[in-house]
Amino acid sequence: MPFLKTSGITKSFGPVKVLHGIDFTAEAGSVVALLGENGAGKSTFVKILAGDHDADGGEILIGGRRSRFGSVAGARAAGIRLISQEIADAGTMTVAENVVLGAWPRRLGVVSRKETHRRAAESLARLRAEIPLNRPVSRLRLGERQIVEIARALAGESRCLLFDEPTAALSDVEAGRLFELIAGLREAGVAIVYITHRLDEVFRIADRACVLRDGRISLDRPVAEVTTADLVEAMVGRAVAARRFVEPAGEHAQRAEAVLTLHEASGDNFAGVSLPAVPGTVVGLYGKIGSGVSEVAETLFGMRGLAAGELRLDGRAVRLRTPADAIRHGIGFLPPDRQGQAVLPGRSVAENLAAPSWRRLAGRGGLMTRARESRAYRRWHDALSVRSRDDPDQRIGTLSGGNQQKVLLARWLECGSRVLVLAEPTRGVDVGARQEIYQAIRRLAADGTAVVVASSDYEDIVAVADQAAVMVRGRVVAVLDGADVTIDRLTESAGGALSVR
Amino acid sequence: ATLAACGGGGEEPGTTTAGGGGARTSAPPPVAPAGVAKFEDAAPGSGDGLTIGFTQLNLSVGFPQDVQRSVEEQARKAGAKLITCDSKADAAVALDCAKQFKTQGVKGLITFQADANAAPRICEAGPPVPVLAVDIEQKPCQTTFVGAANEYAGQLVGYNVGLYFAQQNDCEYDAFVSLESKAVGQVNELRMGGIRKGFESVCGAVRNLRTLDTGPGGLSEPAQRLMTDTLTALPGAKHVIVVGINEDVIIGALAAARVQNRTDDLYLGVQNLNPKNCVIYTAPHWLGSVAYFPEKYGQLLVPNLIKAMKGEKLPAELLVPHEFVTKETVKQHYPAYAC
Amino acid sequence: MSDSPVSDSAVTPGPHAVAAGGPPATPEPSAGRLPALAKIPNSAALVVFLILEIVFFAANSPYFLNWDNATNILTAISITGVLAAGATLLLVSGQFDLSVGSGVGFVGLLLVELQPHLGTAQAVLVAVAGGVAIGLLNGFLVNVLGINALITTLGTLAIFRGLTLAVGEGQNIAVNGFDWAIARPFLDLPVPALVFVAVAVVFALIMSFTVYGREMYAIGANSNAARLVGIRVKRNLFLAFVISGLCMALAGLLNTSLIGSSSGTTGTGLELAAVTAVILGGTSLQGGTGGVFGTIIGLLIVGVLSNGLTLMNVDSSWQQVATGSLLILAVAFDRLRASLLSGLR
Amino acid sequence: MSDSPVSDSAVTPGPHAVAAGGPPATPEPSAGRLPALAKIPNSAALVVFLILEIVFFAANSPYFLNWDNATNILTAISITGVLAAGATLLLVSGQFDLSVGSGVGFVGLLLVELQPHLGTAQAVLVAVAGGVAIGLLNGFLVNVLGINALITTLGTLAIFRGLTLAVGEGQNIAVNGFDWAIARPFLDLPVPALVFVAVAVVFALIMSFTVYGREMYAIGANSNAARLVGIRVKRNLFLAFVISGLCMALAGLLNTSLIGSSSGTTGTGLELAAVTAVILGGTSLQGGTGGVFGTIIGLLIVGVLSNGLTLMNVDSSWQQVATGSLLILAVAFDRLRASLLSGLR
Ligand SMILES: Nc1ncnc2c1ncn2[C@@H]1O[C@H](COP(=O)(O)OP(=O)(O)OP(=O)(O)O)[C@@H](O)[C@H]1O
Ligand SMILES: Nc1ncnc2c1ncn2[C@@H]1O[C@H](COP(=O)(O)OP(=O)(O)OP(=O)(O)O)[C@@H](O)[C@H]1O
Ligand SMILES: [Mg+2]
Ligand SMILES: [Mg+2]
Repeated sequence: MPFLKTSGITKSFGPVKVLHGIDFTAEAGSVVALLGENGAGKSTFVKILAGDHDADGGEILIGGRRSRFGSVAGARAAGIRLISQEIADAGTMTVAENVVLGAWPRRLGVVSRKETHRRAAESLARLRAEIPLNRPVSRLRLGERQIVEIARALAGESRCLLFDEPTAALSDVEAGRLFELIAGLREAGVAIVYITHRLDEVFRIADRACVLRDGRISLDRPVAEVTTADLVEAMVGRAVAARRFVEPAGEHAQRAEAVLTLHEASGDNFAGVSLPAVPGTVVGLYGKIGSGVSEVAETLFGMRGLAAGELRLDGRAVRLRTPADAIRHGIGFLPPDRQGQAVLPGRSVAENLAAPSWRRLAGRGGLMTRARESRAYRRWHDALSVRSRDDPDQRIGTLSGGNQQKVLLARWLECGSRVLVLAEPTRGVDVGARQEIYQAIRRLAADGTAVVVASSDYEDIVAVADQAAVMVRGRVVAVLDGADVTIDRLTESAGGALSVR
Repeated sequence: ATLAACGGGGEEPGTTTAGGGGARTSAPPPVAPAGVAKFEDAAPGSGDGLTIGFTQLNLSVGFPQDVQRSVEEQARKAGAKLITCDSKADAAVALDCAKQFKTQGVKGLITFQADANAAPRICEAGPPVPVLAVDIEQKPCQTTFVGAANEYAGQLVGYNVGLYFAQQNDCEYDAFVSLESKAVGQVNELRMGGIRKGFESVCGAVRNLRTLDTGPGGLSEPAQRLMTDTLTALPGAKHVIVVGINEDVIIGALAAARVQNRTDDLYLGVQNLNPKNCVIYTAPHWLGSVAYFPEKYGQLLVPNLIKAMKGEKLPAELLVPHEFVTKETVKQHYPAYAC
Repeated sequence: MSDSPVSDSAVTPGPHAVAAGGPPATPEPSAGRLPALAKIPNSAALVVFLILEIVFFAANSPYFLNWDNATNILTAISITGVLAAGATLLLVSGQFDLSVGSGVGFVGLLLVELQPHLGTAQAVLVAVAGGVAIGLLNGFLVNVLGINALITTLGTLAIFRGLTLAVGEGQNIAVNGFDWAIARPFLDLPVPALVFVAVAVVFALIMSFTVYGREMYAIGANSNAARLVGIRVKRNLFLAFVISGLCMALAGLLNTSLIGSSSGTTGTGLELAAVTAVILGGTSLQGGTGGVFGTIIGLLIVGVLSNGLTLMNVDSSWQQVATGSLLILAVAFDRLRASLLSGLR
Repeated sequence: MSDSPVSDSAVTPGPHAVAAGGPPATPEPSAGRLPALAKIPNSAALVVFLILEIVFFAANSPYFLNWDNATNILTAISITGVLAAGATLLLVSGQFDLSVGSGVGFVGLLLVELQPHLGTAQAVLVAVAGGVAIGLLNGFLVNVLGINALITTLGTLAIFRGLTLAVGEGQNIAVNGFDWAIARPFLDLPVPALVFVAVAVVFALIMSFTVYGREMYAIGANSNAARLVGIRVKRNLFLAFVISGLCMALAGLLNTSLIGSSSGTTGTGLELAAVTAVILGGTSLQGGTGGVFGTIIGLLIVGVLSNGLTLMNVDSSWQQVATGSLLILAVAFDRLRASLLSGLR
């Protein structure tokens, strides 16, 4: 008997029906990959399983017994744990406490600090993560927070783990460790549901693949019987494949002068880095998480100062004191942490998109109308295939993660920056949309924008970069050009081939 | 000594030189201003068909509450309709009250409102009807001022306290603690300044004055806290004069002394007298309280307002007969007193 | 560089195929399909509540429903209203200003103290400068020194109340020849009501239609993200505190002119009245939502209640009980609407 | 490809080439390198500030530094302190309770009104029940009906103040045979001070060492996360409001016994005093941080100041100015420490 079985689960948000009757099973000791486009309803479905949302109809059977949670506590009591897509941790509390959050070890009714630390250390050790136990999680980087979230799900008795895009913010090494852990859990008889947009991961860890499309299951087969193409087809209803969007270098790129250059720059977590952003080209900055890639990106945007070296704008040394400075100089930045650094929650999609362009959109009168924002939104809604109600007033929080990412990218497209620094531009974006984003990046370059893509996902680099710098522990260790920008060369330079992706 | 002071002519009080500290037991008692009125019940039926508007000072304090109940009772007796509005010691609210009375077409007003300088605007906003001002002047529209002679009442307290010290202790004392309420503004100044004036007329300039602000209207808890600290700063002091703007602050001061076991050291001169506040009257050195008789204000206000509404001319002032009441005399004024 | 599919890896369809590919895979309906109900603004429930209140008082007091009384209500809320407009702007960006009440007192004091010596125009200038100075001080402490706005403005609340009391010695001081606020230039509405309406309109426009207004919402929603889209967070907040200072100045002048005097306690408690109206009007303490329209409704709900109960001759203690209950009821009513609609959004 | 910075393609954009190499960067400090300074708890700056204050007053008043005066200070902060303990618990979970001041008045009124009829023990029971009832009401409105805590407790603040005034008719009502709070059973400390110390210890223990306490921090840090790990957010918050009600009851009994009477205005403004101490002590309005220790320091900073200035016979208006300035100064001092340390963490 499967550990968990659902039949006919339906769910609507207002007039929008998101799930149209989901029949799904998760067996103990097996990994099901749950796939689907952005907005397909994956997160909604696992949230229902975890008791976070209440389904409108259908039933959930746990071990054959009917249960209707509607409360997180109920689902947890049944041994179900969700590692949610958006990080949900207690920022002011320590790593150790976050790992045992909600399940504090107690002796005589008193929380035992020693035991808390022991359990936290144990859980983190299973992920082979080295994170200081006493640090408040708000001071960790995103990936580390994600690991703490996973460690929390491991602490205590769990019989079913629901992973919602756990690797989106993880480095390859960390992802590798997670996969080992998942394999171990599977051996131990845990039922695992795994949501991802990285199809290679499916073949690496999953036993079964299940695809959601338009709120229905469009494919449910053992992984051994399917190919990537099958999955993609089931997800988007047509064939899409990874490809390189870069032409051999054209005249344009060769002649252009760099607009923004890092010259022998050292700063937080990096040293001696030189990097040009040239109109018409896309420079990739590849490095595993923690390699200093994001610090370099942040430096380009004025979020960090330089300890040595300089930042040149149009050949002249400049000091960017704030992001506002950078924007004034025509630099745009898509930050890696969507919730923390980019989204304006509670505000409409149109406002979220128009934010850095407000002054321009307002024009000389200084008056900012909703209509202008809506027009800006409509310009990009279709271009980036944002899957939403197509209502500029919709709150951004009600969009799926991947679609939020598209709106945030569009924010900088609308802004029309000369230099665009994109950190992890496809984090959480589905296969189809990924290609759309790559295309948009190339189109942007073709229009003369200088683009820097700072990413820990080599697919981003391979797809769009004319030239790529590889960083390891704060230093640029390799520069690849043109046809050399391949998966193998990137991973090799970054410190050993990884077969993961 | 029985020190009731009602009449008596003589020179202006408080004008004596505030010099050394010598006792002047011969100093004349303060003179009651002219216009002291008699309390009388409203004639039944006299107010039939009349509507009276009453702007209150602040109903979260006992004194106005007593006034209100007395006015309500008298209005009932007279058969007049009474509409009340609590200004909560805020001139802006009093202004709103006046406007609402105008809207409701009242035919006579009783205004108990703290800000004398705001009175012109409040008068202007209200209906053009007879106005009785309670305790605080409401120029230019007041028909008659009714109520306390605040400064005189203060002087009575100060004079009698001074007299006590002159007779018992040759005007020797350790400190003069004045529990005030700055928030009440003018009335605070009149009452507490009056006390000082009266005291100085007997014992000369006040020494070691400690002014403590006890919050809006004078509250027990701040008085208690501040008095605790003040007593600490007066170690070993055996003669601490404590005068307060109302009974609440005296209760607070007594609570502070009680905790430090120094109730004996406080010599109390109190504004207002409510026979229920036994803590004060059973204190070892309650020198006396000046009575305002708020529970009888209605007997001045209602009958006279009705007269004015009917076109009778009233005197410019109808003053409450203040009395300095002591243990010996209290039963005369308050037969129900049982402390 | 064009979109042409030159590539070095296995490429199936061209990029155009991706962009144009297939029918849009959207389970979502178009905007038109949203029921009208869901489009009702957030403050609708409060408006309904206000109307119920008005109906109730109209039925219970013959004096309630007339123009005179309406002007009374408007005038009564006008001073709190001017402050509440500034408070709304601050609160949508996640900030507070509790010093407004003592600011009003301080401005009033400056005016009444200086007017006899400097003349009206100059005294007004200094008084306005006083209000702005409080705003500048708050802005400086919060944005430059980085002190929490609550502590800062609790601090300046105490400081300026203390100064007002110390300098004015607790006295009521009258002002002469400063009675512009009691004029009724238009529709029989007194100046304060007109000023309030004007201020409300200006703030509503600023908050809805200027970049600055948008930026304040963004800051309230996520100040970190706001910084990263180039918004000068501190500068904007600084300005908002100064604007709040201007509101104090305006409210202080209105109040002094309306009352004809000022004292040490003038303005006490206005900060709470203003914040109450703002929150009642639906602006959240966390920032990022709300607006001046809601605040006006909030002001009216409280103002109408207090007016109506006084007309009904309800004792002030019971008025307090009623006001407290109504505050809760109004928000409960709004919650009810929200939960009824939650299925629709 | 090696680490060589030589580009082998024609695309090399000259001097702007992406360059590799340079000295190896060793930016990450090891955990062991964190200086001891960074281990200082957050409240350290406030403690230093408090010490400076004590030194100042010790130098300026001969009466300041003695045990008697210390007991005065402790007694003076004890009633606010009991309320502040409850407020700390609520605030770490991101909630407020502004009704505590009128709760104290209401409890006091129940006691003094009922004691002559029911006897002391029964009256105390009813009074405590009254405080708990306020807590239950607040908890119900906030957690079951989902009304914002600020509005709810502003509402109950008004309701219970109004009830207290209406029932007590604004009179100061004395209570006899209820003077346990003036005893000094231990170390010459009066009962309120001892009660406050006990309450503070209990709250510190609850907040640091019980599951409930940790859950409250988690709720304040991120209530959504707390819910997702199975914490019964509403139940916990409900309980905290009830605890706050118990604190009102205790503070009300202490106050009545200490003063020997109760009146309609008893407890006015205590809510603000309590919240000020909590915030000054470093508990953030957003929740998730802070604690009772900080609150005690906050209470002492304000309490010592008021005591010291009174001993120095400073006029109360100037006391207000000094208190406001000190509040700001204390937090500025703490910010200074934070920014000095930020480089070290
Ligand atoms: N709280 C909400 N209110 C309204 N609509 C919502 C809400 N949450 C999700 N939706 C809508 O439900 C749909 C499914 O969202 P969901 O988050 O489940 O997608 P997903 O498959 O997880 O996508 P992604 O891969 O981008 O994370 C989307 O159209 C989204 O806009
Ligand atoms: N404010 C901080 N205080 C203490 N430690 C920090 C702080 N910020 C980052 N760290 C630690 O420094 C290490 C490096 O983090 P950092 O953010 O620099 O990584 P990164 O190179 O930017 O990674 P990514 O590319 O994923 O952004 C991590 O172990 C992190 O926990
Ligand atoms: Mg999702
Ligand atoms: Mg980083």
